[in-house]
Amino acid sequence: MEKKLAKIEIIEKYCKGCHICVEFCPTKVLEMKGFVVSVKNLEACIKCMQCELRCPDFAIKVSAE
Amino acid sequence: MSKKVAFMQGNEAAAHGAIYAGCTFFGGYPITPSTEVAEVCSIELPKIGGKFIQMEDEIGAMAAILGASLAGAKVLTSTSGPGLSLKQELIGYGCIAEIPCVIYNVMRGGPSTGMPTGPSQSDVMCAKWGTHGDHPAICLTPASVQETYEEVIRAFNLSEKYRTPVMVMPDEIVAHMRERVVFPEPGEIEVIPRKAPTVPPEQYKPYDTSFGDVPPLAAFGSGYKFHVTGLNKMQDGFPTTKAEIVQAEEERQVRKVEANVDDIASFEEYMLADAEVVVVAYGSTSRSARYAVNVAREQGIKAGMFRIKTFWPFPDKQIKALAAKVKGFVIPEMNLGMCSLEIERNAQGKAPVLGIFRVDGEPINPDQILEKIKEVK
Amino acid sequence: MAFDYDKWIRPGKLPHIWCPGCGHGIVMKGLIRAFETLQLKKEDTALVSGIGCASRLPGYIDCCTLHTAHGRAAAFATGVKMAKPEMNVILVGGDGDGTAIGGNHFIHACRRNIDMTYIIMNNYIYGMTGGQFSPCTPTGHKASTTPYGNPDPGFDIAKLAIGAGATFVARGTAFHANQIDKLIVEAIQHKGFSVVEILDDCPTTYGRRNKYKSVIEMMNRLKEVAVPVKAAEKMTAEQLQGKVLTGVLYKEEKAHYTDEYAKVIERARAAK
Amino acid sequence: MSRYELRFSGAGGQGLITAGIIMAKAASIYEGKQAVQSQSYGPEARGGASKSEVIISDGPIDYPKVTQCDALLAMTQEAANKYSHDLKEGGVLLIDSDLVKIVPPGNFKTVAFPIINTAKNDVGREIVANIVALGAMVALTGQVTRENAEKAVLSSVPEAFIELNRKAFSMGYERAEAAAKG
Repeated sequence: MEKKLAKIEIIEKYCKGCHICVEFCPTKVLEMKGFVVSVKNLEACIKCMQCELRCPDFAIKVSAE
Repeated sequence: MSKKVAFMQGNEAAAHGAIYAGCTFFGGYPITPSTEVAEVCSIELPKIGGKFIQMEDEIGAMAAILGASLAGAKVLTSTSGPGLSLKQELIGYGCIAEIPCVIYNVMRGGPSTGMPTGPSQSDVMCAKWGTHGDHPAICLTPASVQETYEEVIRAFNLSEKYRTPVMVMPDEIVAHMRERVVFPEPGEIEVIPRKAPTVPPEQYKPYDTSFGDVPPLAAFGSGYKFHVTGLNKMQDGFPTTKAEIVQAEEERQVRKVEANVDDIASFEEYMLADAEVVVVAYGSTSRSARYAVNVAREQGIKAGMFRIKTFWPFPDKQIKALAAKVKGFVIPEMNLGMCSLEIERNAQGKAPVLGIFRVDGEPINPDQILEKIKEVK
Repeated sequence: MAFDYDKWIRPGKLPHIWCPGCGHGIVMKGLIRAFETLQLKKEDTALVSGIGCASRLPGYIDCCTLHTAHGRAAAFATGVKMAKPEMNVILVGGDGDGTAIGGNHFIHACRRNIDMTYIIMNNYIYGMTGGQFSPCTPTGHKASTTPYGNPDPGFDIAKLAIGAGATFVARGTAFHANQIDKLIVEAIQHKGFSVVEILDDCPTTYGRRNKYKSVIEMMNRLKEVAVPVKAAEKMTAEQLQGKVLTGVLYKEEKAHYTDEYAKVIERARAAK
Repeated sequence: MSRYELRFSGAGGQGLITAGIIMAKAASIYEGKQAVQSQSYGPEARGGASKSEVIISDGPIDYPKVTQCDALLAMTQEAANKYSHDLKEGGVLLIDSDLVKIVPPGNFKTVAFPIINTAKNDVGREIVANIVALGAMVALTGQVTRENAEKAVLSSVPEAFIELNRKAFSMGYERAEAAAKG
């Protein structure tokens, strides 16, 4: 069965580059690209939502449908 | 049908006046010599479904009334010298956020604890310059118990009409002496309601100057939602540091009062038509002045009195006009010359200004004033 | 499934003013989730704050918001709640604002047990003025005004609140983001004065002075020190050394002020 | 203008403030005159000396304090010594004869009777000495009628003490009348 991928939306103008999402992602989905976060490995996402919950800047939206 | 009358103190009359004006919230902190206001409010307000709260300190009391006013209530606090000093930051908040409220301050000796039970008139400058920053100031100085009742009503009206804090400042003598009060019937004295918004909530801006210098104020919990801050703000209530907006808003806040001096300022002219010596007085001191003027007239001296009922905005125009035609001013006041400075500023050297300054906790008696009247040549 | 925070954020107000890595944004998200869970009506919800970084929060939230003077949030809010008891009144602010200049209003709001919720973001420092020590800065720590280490002992906000009479006291951390909304929901539902302390981080003015290499290190510290009250029950005193309890620390059903004042009105009317 | 100035003086706790208020109320509310009452506050009002001033007039009253006293009640020696000097020529001084042993000299009419003792022994309660004194002051000053003053007394005291106060007032009024004649 094909795995349904999460949709991770990064709102770049809100991201302040704090690293919290990158560091605390249990499956290392995210990385810093310059000062802003970006998605490195969407396949690995387990939709735990921790990045969205912990982003202080409203810069990450994860949709898991 | 005879009207309801009572024999009461200025402080008690103030509380009853507030209730006539529609006050439904009192927040205060006990301080001599103003506590009777709180005591009467604690009895009377709950009877009409209003609220009385004794806060933990003077600042808290000022904060509570501002919060309650934003939630739609007409609000009052009472205090005296040290309390007025403590309330100053939030009086400024009331000015910049444009929140109607009435501050009743009984003037006692100072600075600091000073003479808690002695009369004084030394808070009149604090009423204008106490809080930092440019701001409008309205301050009423009643001279009798009846007038205290009526001026508190007027204070509420001015506060709502101009959306700004208003102070009523009797000296301790007026606050504590007892006289007859004749209570007006409902409707006999105009009570001005708060100007509510006419636009739907989604279009509402708390400082929308398209409605003039005094924008309507919605109440929290009435279907409107908006932001209030003590920072310099834009018309929508959100903070700004944009130079032209800050300048315009600051000027408007002050203009609300400055451009309406004729509506706000009130005074009494007593035997001024041919007066050569004018006693300028306010509060209880004006009662001694009237006595002295009467005696002076009996002795053939052309004396008169200009009684200041509204200390701020100051009656500049009237004093300037008097200065041009009189031989001199006599200013009795229970401080070391606060009103005198204002008179000198307006007299511009055209007439001498003789002060009687008393800060010993004793009233200025008519003899002292009469003596000074005679010194004007 | 992404949570729709925009429903509660005022249009055009983001990005917010907080520094990179500051946990205040995490707390704000928790607050929004709580509001949404409770389906609060914006027009009937007042969010009141004092002065400081954390006190800027109300400016972003679409409801009746009141950004007052330094330390005075609880006193303003008391006026709002008394005048309109049917409103939900929520206070937010920092540790300096709430426990130093606003300490008196804080303890008396607790004592009255007035039905409001106070969320204190405790980052142990005055951030907005550049990092002076607060009543919550731990002893020995550095701040711009304790260059040789802080000689003062710090407040325990939760103990202070319980001692002063608050009837619901909880603690969470900015790291444990998924707990924040749950604590706030319970606090708002509680009848009486509820306090939620959120241990927070200030990487800019506190972290750097106290040898935290990064935001991550600060977040990890919050992760390490936090022990849920349930877990703590099974731990020894030795194991609890240096730890901070999280979760609902205190809860009591008790008469609260707005109800009690309604009774005053009844008695006054009866005596008329 | 018919300005009449009264001073009620003595010790804190003697009820002199209340006596002054009732006198002024009688004039202002029941007699149709104007009246102002004021008092000293502060440490003086807590156990030490006590002073209540009343100005009564047919017209508006400007200066609310005593300038030259028309009638003085002194319930202690100290008060008699302190305030009798600004009593007008031809004015009235009422003293408690048990408490003021040295009668201050002056061109005024002094009336003395044991006020506190009258309250204690003849009325039955020392606490109403102030109302005995008030009754006496009403009789001696003639500023308000006996009926109006009594109305003011009765409207100012709790229901349960109406009779006691009525008796105290009458006793004071009559004792003063008798003492003034004698």
